[in-house]
Amino acid sequence: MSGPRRAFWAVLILIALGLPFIDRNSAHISAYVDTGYIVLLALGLNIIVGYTGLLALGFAAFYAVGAYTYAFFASPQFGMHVSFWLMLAGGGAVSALFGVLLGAPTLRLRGDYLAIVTLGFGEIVPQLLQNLDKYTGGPDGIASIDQPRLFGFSFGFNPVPYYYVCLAVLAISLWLLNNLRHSRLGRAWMAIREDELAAAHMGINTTATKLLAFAMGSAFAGLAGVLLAGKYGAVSPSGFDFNTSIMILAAIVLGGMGNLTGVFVGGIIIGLLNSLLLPQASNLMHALGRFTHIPVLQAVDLNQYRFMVYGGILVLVMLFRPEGLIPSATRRAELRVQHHDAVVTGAGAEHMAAQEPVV
Amino acid sequence: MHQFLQQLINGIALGGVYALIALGYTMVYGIIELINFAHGDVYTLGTYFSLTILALIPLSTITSGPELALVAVAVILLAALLCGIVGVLIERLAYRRLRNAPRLAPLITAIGVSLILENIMQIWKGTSEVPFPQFLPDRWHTVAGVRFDDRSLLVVGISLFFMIALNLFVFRTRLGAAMRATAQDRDAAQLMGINVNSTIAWTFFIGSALAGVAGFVSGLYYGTTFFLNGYQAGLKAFTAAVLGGIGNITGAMLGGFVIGIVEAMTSQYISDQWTSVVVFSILILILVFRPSGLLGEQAPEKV
Amino acid sequence: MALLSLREVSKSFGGLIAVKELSLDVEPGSIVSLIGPNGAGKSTVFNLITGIYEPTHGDVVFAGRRLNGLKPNAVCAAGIMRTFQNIRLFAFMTVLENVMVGQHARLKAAVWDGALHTRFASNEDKAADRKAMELLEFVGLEAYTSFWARNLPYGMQRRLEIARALAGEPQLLLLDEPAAGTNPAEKDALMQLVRSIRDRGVTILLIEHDMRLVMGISDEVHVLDYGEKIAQGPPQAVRRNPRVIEAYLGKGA
Amino acid sequence: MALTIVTRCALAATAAVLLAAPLYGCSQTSNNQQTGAGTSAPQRASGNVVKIGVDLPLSGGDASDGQPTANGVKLAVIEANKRHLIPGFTVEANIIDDAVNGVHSPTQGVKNIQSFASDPAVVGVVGPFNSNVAKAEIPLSNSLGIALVSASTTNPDLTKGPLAAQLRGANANAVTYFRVCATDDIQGPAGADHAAQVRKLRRAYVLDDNETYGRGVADQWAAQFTKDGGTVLGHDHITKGQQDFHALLTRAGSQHPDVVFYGGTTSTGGGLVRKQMADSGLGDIAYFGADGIRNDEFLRVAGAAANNSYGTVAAVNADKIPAAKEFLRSYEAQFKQPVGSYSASGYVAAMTIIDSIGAVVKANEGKMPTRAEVLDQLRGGQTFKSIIGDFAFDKNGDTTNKIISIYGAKDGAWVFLTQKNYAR
Repeated sequence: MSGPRRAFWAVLILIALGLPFIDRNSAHISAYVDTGYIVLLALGLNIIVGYTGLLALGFAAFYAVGAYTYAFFASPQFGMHVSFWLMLAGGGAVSALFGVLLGAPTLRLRGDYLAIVTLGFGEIVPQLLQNLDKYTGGPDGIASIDQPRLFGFSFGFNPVPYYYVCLAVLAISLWLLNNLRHSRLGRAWMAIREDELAAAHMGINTTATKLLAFAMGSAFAGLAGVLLAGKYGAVSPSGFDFNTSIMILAAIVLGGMGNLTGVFVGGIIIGLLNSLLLPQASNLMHALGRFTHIPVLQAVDLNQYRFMVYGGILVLVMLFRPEGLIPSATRRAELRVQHHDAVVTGAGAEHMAAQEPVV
Repeated sequence: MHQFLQQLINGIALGGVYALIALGYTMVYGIIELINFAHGDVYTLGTYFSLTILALIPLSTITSGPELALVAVAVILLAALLCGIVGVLIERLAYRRLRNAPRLAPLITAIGVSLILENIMQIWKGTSEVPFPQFLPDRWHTVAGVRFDDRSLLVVGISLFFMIALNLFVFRTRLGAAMRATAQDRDAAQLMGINVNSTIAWTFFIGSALAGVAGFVSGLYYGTTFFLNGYQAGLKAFTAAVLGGIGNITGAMLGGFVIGIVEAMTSQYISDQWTSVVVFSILILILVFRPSGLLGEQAPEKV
Repeated sequence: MALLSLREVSKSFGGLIAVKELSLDVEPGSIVSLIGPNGAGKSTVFNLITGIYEPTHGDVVFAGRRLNGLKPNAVCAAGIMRTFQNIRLFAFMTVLENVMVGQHARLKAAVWDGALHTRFASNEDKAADRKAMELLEFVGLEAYTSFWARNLPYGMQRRLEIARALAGEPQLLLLDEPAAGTNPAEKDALMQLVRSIRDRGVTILLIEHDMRLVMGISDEVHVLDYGEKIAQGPPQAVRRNPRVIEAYLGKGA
Repeated sequence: MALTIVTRCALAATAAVLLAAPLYGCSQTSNNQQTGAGTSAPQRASGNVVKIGVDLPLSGGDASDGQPTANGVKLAVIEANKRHLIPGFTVEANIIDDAVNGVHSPTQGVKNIQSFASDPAVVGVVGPFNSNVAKAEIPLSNSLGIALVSASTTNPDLTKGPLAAQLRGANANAVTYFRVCATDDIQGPAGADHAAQVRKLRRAYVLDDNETYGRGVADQWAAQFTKDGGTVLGHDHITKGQQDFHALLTRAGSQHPDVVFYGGTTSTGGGLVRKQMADSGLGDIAYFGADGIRNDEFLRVAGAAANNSYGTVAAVNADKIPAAKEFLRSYEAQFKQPVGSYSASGYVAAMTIIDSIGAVVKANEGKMPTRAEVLDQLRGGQTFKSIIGDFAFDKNGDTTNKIISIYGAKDGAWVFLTQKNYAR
């Protein structure tokens, strides 16, 4: 890592560690934690969509599986009270299992068909949670879920310990994912994204590799679900619908699919927008309106425009900046080389390579 | 048995709406291989256009049958025209640039457009159910113990009329031939002198106009609409298109009716709360076991 | 014993017979070419060998092992790598990464090795990196390692595909029209490259339209027409074969 | 003129930055709450503003529930300031949406309570609207010691019995959750009694919207209807966003019910079901619901089919209370729209907090009240004189007002029929 880059990360880590002391508003800290969960979800979805190129539209279903798994194992619902820390792994594993169960028969489908299958799955899961009320508590969901304890200290509703747990989970996840990205498996995922047939000819077992992507991505969602259920002590079907899936997708599209830093930044932007800015923004606007005497601002209700914001992000990014806000390191490296070497700027070559390949 | 027949009527009426929406999905998919996610919302927009136009007409002063029919026809055509224009605009602004991009790009854009349309409708008419003017007299018929009214007849009649018209159009006109050619092989069509851009635009126009018709019909049949209706209806209509064999016009119609009937029968013989689970399970099963659908041909993937 | 043997291999799609009772032997260390007019079924033969299609009849035997029914990745693991007629690089991966992917079957790091960045994985990756650099130097692309594959000019993409295929340490390399779309100077370089690949001990089966190239480097040439073999032999003999001339130029020519 | 607008926008942008900085600074002074049992240390804010937090779903499909309720709260705040109900203090409402992507979210609700808690000027909260949001918020409000007064949650388990104790967690006896509406176990049976005893209906088909409120009230209604000698022919749940009820109603119709009960609100399908009943040959039979359909939106959606529909409201007949008429007038004058189902309840919920703050301030001789003091006042069992009748909070936090009024829809209006006191 170069010097400035190292400094950038050092500052970022310091800010992350010190944030609960800089901003001591517990509602804000709580929102930062939720933002962390969205980042975690985005990192998971990025494995599936960004690295492997499989469009999964019902990702929130796996989030639900994780949350409900923890709720089942650590609440009065079935009288079981398994440790939160054990269930972090357990919830991830159950979600991964669901990912495999859904993926095994469907991963051979073409890209947009797979998108629809996952979308259908994403519709079915909340409906099952709603209908199977004997087990899931139906529309009420499950409440009084055990909140995490560590050395006899209960986290309760204080967001600060959740913040540090989330930070730790995120740090470990980023480390693992960064390793994976540059490993044999990471390259195989991207090769599949670029050209599945050619990837198979390079000796990659495409079915197993895609399944692995699905399982690992789902595991991240399951992990986020357990964290969420532990933090709020309650789950209900309402937080796991299509809109949640789209929110996560918007995060990775905004930041830059397939690029870890981009996805991280995208997750933070969408997460903060969702859990802090949009709910408070109208109030802020009204105050601003009163202050500046602009009647439009006083009456505006930004909550109404939430869908527009997500939709706008998806459309505008895809049309005008498909690589996302943060261009990948590869792209930057390449731009540097191009300065020294003008040979490669032949436009014709690019045109030829862009054709749809057919054997 | 009587109950079964009654539910069949319900299913066919519901299926007529799905079929009209499914046609738009299947046409667009057939020609540019894009799941036009915003299509369901164009359908809801059709209902919104219809009821807005109807509100401008002094309905209480019109009582004679022929005049009412005239009003209905005028509103259908106007709503279809407006939806068609919206469809063309969406294609022009959001999809055309991405025609040669990786397949995920236009799909994600389509989802974005869908969210934007929903938000526009939310701001336009609010977040509550929007009533649809009931301007046609309600007459009931009983045949062999099965009850149905003019509106369900009208729903099925209008759907069938437009489906037949579409079939004639696609298989008997020059533009229809251009569409089929473009769907087969866009580059070859271009070489044959077909204006691919305008052919695709026309496809969007016709598909969206049919969604507009569906929007009118459903408003009439259900009496209300809601800004988020297009999402579920669109998804189910897409299921219908997949069931029939995506890209296949007859398949989409068949699929629409099948899904409508499946929903009615699920409601009768299982339980209403399981209808969407059943429909989406069908979607998954079809895609897994017979991705080409009921009428689609088993096309080997190009290698 | 032949490295690769096709024994009366047939492949039909529905009613259409693409390859009919084709037998063919590739001796180790040789350069064998497969030629024939467009649509003769040459690429289908490659697809039959590499597991995209399974023969309707007959056997594909490689180093004494029957390949029928194996998936492409298993064929690759067995020691056969290929290039594609229409270049199929991993467009949005770097040149270096493309070659690293080519080594996939030869690398052993498990998922957790990669995730935890174990010493094993890190050593293996460093070795893979060195090997990829060596191969890129071999094909003359060492200056472009950090470019996206899609941004290379056409001729370089062809060479990158070859480097990627070589990275899999194949015993047999299938080259599908490597000279298509290249200029005469590039063709000469390519001929040189193919020879030096053979000199590294890799057996080569080549589909090519460019006769100068085929005749210049092949040890043996097989000619396909309408899915059937109409001639085989050393280049000079095949060139004079009347059936071959007829197939290429049409009857009465 | 255009220039002024540009200038204003620039001003606005600058102001945004300027505002953000002190806001950030302020937040540092506020304290993280303590966890576990026990309330946080008494916080006395300076200044003469006291705030009421409002946690309701305000966006998406749920906005039709939350917005009119929020308006009721706003009206209460306006009147409190106009009539100086809290001497020496101005009341402000801090309204936050608990809907995420258009659906009420328990997790967002918890976050909102945390938001309120971090502002010491907030001494009580109106909300939430939905029972599952309440289930997530009650443990938090208990550990923080902040009062929640809901206008609309009717699930009995929130306040009574072992489940409620479980929700309160470590301090099971300290009630922090209050509600001004009657619970399903009163409202449901009241409607069933009317159907079975007054209307002499015998064969019921029960539907609900598969949401907390709808299912709860439908179950209670069905149980009482059976107890009253009626038969429940079937009980189906509909799905959110469902538009077509023909199949469902055909199935119901085949059993020849003489009444259909719908548990849920107009926005989840209450009006649409009634409208489509006519299509399925059920247009002539009675239609019962609870307070979820006793609103103008139902009349608008169901149109001509609304006749012979019945709804219940957990309050005395508003016509008999002069203050209620006054409320209707000022509401319509203020918001230029008709009152919603829960506008009055929202108003009353806010008023209970305002009254309690007022009492505390008077007892403290003008000092800023603490959350604990407001809570004690609410637990004190004093009687509130309100536009929905006089009531107090019992030891569980429930309203003592058990009077249920029955309304019938007739020619585009809800007509008061009868009322009955269910106090036991």
